[in-house]
Amino acid sequence: MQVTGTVLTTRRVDAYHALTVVAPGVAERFRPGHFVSVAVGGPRTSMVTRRALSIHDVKPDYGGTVELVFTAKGPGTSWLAERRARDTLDLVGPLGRPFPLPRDPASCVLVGAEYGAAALFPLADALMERGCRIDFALGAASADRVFGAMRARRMAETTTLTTEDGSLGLRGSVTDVLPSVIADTRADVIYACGPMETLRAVTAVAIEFDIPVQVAVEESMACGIGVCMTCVLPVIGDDGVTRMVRACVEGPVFRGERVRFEDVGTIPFDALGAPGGGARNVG
Amino acid sequence: MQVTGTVLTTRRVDAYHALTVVAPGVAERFRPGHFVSVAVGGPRTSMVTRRALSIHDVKPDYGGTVELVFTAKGPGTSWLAERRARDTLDLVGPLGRPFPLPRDPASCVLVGAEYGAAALFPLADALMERGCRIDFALGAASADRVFGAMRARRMAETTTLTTEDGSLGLRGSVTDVLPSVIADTRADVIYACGPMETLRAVTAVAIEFDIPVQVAVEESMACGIGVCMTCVLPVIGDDGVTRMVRACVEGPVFRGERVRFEDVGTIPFDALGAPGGGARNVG
Amino acid sequence: MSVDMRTFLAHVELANPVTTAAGCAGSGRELAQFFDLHRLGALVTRSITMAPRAGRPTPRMAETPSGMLNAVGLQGPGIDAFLERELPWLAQRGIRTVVSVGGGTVAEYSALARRLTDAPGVTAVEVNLACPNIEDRGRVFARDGGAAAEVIASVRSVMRYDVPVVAKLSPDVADVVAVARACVDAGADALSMINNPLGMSIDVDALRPTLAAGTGGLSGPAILPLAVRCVWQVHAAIPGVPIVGVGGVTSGHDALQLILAGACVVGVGTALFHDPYACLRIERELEELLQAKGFHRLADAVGLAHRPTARHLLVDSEESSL
Amino acid sequence: MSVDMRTFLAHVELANPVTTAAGCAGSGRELAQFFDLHRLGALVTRSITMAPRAGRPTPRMAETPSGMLNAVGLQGPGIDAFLERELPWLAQRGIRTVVSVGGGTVAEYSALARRLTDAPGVTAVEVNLACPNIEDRGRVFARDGGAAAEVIASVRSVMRYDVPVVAKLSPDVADVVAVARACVDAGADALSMINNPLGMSIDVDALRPTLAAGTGGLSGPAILPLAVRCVWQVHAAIPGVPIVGVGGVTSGHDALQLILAGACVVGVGTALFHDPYACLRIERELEELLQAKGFHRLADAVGLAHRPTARHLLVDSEESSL
Ligand SMILES: Cc1cc2nc3c(=O)[nH]c(=O)nc-3n(C[C@H](O)[C@H](O)[C@H](O)COP(=O)(O)OP(=O)(O)OC[C@H]3O[C@@H](n4cnc5c(N)ncnc54)[C@H](O)[C@@H]3O)c2cc1C
Ligand SMILES: Cc1cc2nc3c(=O)[nH]c(=O)nc-3n(C[C@H](O)[C@H](O)[C@H](O)COP(=O)(O)OP(=O)(O)OC[C@H]3O[C@@H](n4cnc5c(N)ncnc54)[C@H](O)[C@@H]3O)c2cc1C
Ligand SMILES: Cc1cc2nc3c(=O)[nH]c(=O)nc-3n(C[C@H](O)[C@H](O)[C@H](O)COP(=O)(O)O)c2cc1C
Ligand SMILES: Cc1cc2nc3c(=O)[nH]c(=O)nc-3n(C[C@H](O)[C@H](O)[C@H](O)COP(=O)(O)O)c2cc1C
Ligand code: FES
Ligand code: FES
Repeated sequence: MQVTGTVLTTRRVDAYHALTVVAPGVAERFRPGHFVSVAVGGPRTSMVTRRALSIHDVKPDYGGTVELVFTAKGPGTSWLAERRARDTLDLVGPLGRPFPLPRDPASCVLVGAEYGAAALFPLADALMERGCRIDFALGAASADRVFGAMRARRMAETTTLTTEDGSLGLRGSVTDVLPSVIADTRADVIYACGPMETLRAVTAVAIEFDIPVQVAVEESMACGIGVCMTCVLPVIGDDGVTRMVRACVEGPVFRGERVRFEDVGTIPFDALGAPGGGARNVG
Repeated sequence: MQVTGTVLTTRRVDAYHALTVVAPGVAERFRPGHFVSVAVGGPRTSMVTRRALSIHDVKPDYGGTVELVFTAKGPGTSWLAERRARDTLDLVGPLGRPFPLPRDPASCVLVGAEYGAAALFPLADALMERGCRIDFALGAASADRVFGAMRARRMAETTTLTTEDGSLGLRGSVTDVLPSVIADTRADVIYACGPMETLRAVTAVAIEFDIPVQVAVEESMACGIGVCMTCVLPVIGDDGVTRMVRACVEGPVFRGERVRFEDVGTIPFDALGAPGGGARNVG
Repeated sequence: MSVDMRTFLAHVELANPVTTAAGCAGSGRELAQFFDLHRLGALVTRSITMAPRAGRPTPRMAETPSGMLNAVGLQGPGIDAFLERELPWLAQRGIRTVVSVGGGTVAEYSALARRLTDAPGVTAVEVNLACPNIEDRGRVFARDGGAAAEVIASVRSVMRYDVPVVAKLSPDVADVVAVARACVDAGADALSMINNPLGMSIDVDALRPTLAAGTGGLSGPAILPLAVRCVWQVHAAIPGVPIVGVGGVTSGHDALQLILAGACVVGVGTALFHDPYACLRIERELEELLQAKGFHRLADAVGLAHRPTARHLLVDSEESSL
Repeated sequence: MSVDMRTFLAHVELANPVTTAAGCAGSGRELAQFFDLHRLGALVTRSITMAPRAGRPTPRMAETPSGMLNAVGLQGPGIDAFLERELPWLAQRGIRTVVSVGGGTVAEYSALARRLTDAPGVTAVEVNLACPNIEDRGRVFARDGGAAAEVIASVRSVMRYDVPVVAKLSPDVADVVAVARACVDAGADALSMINNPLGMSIDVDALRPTLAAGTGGLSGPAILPLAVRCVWQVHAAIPGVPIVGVGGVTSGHDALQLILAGACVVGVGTALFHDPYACLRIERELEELLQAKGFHRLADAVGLAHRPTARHLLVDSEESSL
């Protein structure tokens, strides 16, 4: 659904911006892993596409609020970073396929890199409600980019932090520490959120340990609702066939081992409808 | 010159919006009749052209401020109407050819229709400094669109007001009352500012009374600095030749009898370079 | 009093003039989660090809000033899956459906038409001519009146007589009227314009094209003036032919520009990516605008800006603007 | 360390690559009130015609999303007054000046070239091919490779050998490479692209075209992706020819896109209407960007996005984006 929300609060969280927006309809339907798409730039803007942002938190205040956490990267997110309380924000959501939850209590490792960590907290809440054990592994380039370390420590059995520059926790990437976290926690399942490179590495570790992994991918999106076909990546279906599927509606959450990370940005020759079939030369 | 000014105050004046902007360089160079062009829409806007606005007032505060008075007509002026104190505003100015002032004290009738009245007040100040007699004739569609009636009454010998709907002053247009104002005040010269139709009618009256008239015209402008050639109108030169001249640099102030009002929006056949000459079929 | 918004795409009546644009409404089901598709003038499908197509590699999208570039590459299920799964879903619900088709050869287009001719639920066929002709070194059909006409003639000859064939034209030509005329002479019942002009964006950090495919189609508000101009020129030259105006429409005001220029149907593409309800909003805004201006029927506004006025005599759309 | 911003327009060296675009800098004097014109790579004049021209009626301008339409109609003083008053003013100050010319017949273009060939202060001649050919029912020269080539050949044969002749191309063609090639074969020393695509806007209140002339040229950021694409295609096809990239440039980032696509000179038009200092700002931003990316010389960035990469192999600019 589309709603015009009102910004309730804005704050800086280290390197990130956080916006809390009153959006009852979105909050109500929210499940962990969902995202929203936000119109940016205001009236008569030249920016025609929405920006996809994960939902970090929903609260019941004012009928329902959603919190977004983001980096001011380009013009759209920079505009968002300038919003103030009482400004309105045009959201479509909640969008996407959320994280599937284990039926029975399980030991879950939640791996978050950069702002990807933000989306893991509502997931952690949901898992804990089901009696799951939670362990966090959070990483980023530097201390100010590690999101939610304090909250993770409060919630989880263990929280392992990594930074590339060693300014917080262990030096290195979150995937470096993942094997030992899995071993220590006897993990049954992994959830991961972050840049594609991290998701690829996390999936490799999960395959090594032979445990399921759910990853929330990121692809450039023009619509977020499944109609533009710009956000596709090669994913192997239940039938073993690779298809170019949409990250916005078939994802953003996929089983990691189904995503052909090495082939992202290409059309694998064996994908359904890949050039080489009868339609090679069309359009 | 181009300056990034800061909005000092904003207010509503009946149907109009008024913005006072700190812009020392512009204020310093200002002479009555000058205008500024304002960038609208903010960063990444889709509105690429500036909006031309007359300068209503300059004050020495904060090194120099300019006041603009305008109607929220389309998207650009509506954006301007939403500016708040401390916002910045990108101005180029002062622009255009200002009102010429009589060398010796004279009796001057200042005719303003709609927001056109706003530009007449600094002119009145300058004329009074030279010992001129000032009389105002201000008109608009309705009372809330008659700008500056109070101030005019304080400054001028006489002030005549007209509205189309009769809600203030005499019912009718400002040109209806002009002959009697001219007769009563023994006017030596007329200054006029307002829609083209008003300027045309004022000029006709002035010609009838055989007194000089200076009009500030309005033409759609893309640049305001004389480089785009979009703001032209047919004006008769000293040599008797009609040329398509630029309202932004050769104007906006012209001697009324030189402007071929009936031919505005056309290329008169006898204009310099009009189709029919050797270049008819080029481009 | 409300405005009579009915319009005709050739002899087919539509309840209102606002349709989706080809390739911008998925399979229909995605938008159905937001609103009842019966409220559309018609749903235009993505361009269906013979075989399933995986499309182009990513990135497929780049934002540009008031527009975007796309290089999706006609990703789609192919005609078999379309006829099995997508069209029946629409047909069962009685949703007016214009099926867009794309091919690499004249034979492929006519094969597609043959498959569609007896399929229930085809309101009209729109022929996407912005596909490269593999028999002419990849030259896009729409850029060559002769090739475009050949495709249209082959589709027209195969399609059921009561299903209108709409030729979708590209602006990347020296003379859009010539291509339009060739298509009409070849039997097109209506024209749709414009498809995306070809554009490009360079990623200055990566020092290479932003899109994996290099070039891409430009869409969105940036191209509205090109669409208005094409509709105007073609309506002026061939006044009787129904025109679907497409390109950069985001408001009822934009739609009215195309209608006054000569379109009787208006397609909405990129605006749907921003606002899933765009078609409904635009239809409402258009109706309000027409009402405010005193129109009783949409049909009365079609092409009205061509009405001769003194000023009109100066208009010569063939001449350069400079 | 600063970046070496020198560039060559054919054999003529410019101190930096940023010039004004034809018709967007008045006579030069207007901008001189804002900054020293020597800081421009070059000043490009409006298109000079044989006779004085009053241009088109007003309104000549309409704002569009991220762009504007203009229909000025080459208003200007004619070649005599230009040579008497405008060019000497520039020449005396030693301002690098590219003189743009426009005509209605091949003979008119060559007559203009003849008048310019001995005039002091002509750095280069830019041939505005977006003028209607009165000997071919008003068909715009730039839309037809043959007609464009004829104009270029006639100008080239008349102009002094050491004054480069630049052909200014339009995007409103099916194949910009074909027109570019025809011009180069006819002797063009460089190419400038793009001139304004033809657009239109309807005034929905007046129920008629916004511009008195009906159609107008679209300019501004909206057309940047078209300019980048044209520069890219032509540089890919004819790599040796110097290209002046023009169209929608408002920042150093935009300029760098055109340069990476293959332009060695960048023209700035509509941005000047918004910011009289636009050329200087863009030049500074461009230099800063190049420096930040580790370039020592502008020349090293020209066409760099064509460098083969794995991804590049997928690029086929002739193929449709769909
Ligand atoms: C499902 C999903 C969830 C996301 N959640 C978050 C989040 O919680 N916090 C956060 O900081 N970022 C998140 N992102 C990334 C975020 O969408 C981009 O950083 C943002 O769109 C960039 O916009 P911009 O204007 O700053 O940059 P620009 O580069 O100007 O964006 C230009 C265009 O590219 C698209 N784009 C650019 N980068 C990305 C990207 N990485 N992913 C998708 N589209 C992109 C934009 O949407 C826009 O259409 C998420 C992306 C996806 C797909
Ligand atoms: C010298 C001069 C002084 C002016 N002074 C004032 C003033 O003091 N107060 C005031 O309210 N208005 C004034 N105007 C008119 C004002 O410029 C327009 O109302 C305004 O530009 C409209 O912008 P918009 O975004 O509201 O409308 P839009 O219609 O969206 O504007 C679209 C484009 O057309 C141009 N345009 C539209 N109408 C006009 C117009 N009447 N004159 C010039 N350009 C126009 C705009 O600049 C813009 O480029 C003046 C105009 C000129 C030429
Ligand atoms: C992502 C995307 C996919 C498209 N796919 C098709 C297509 O399959 N067939 C077609 O004829 N046009 C296709 N188009 C072109 C649109 O139908 C439309 O002509 C064009 O985008 C201009 O309209 P707009 O500005 O409203 O998007 C596509 C456009 C976009 C943006
Ligand atoms: C008002 C105006 C006048 C122009 N006059 C000319 C001209 O005389 N000759 C010419 O070759 N191009 C002319 N052009 C085209 C520009 O030189 C340029 O090619 C085009 O506007 C694209 O660049 P821009 O987006 O930076 O404006 C004109 C453009 C505008 C906006
Ligand atoms: S973003 Fe449009 S289909 Fe996924
Ligand atoms: S507004 Fe550009 S020349 Fe007057």
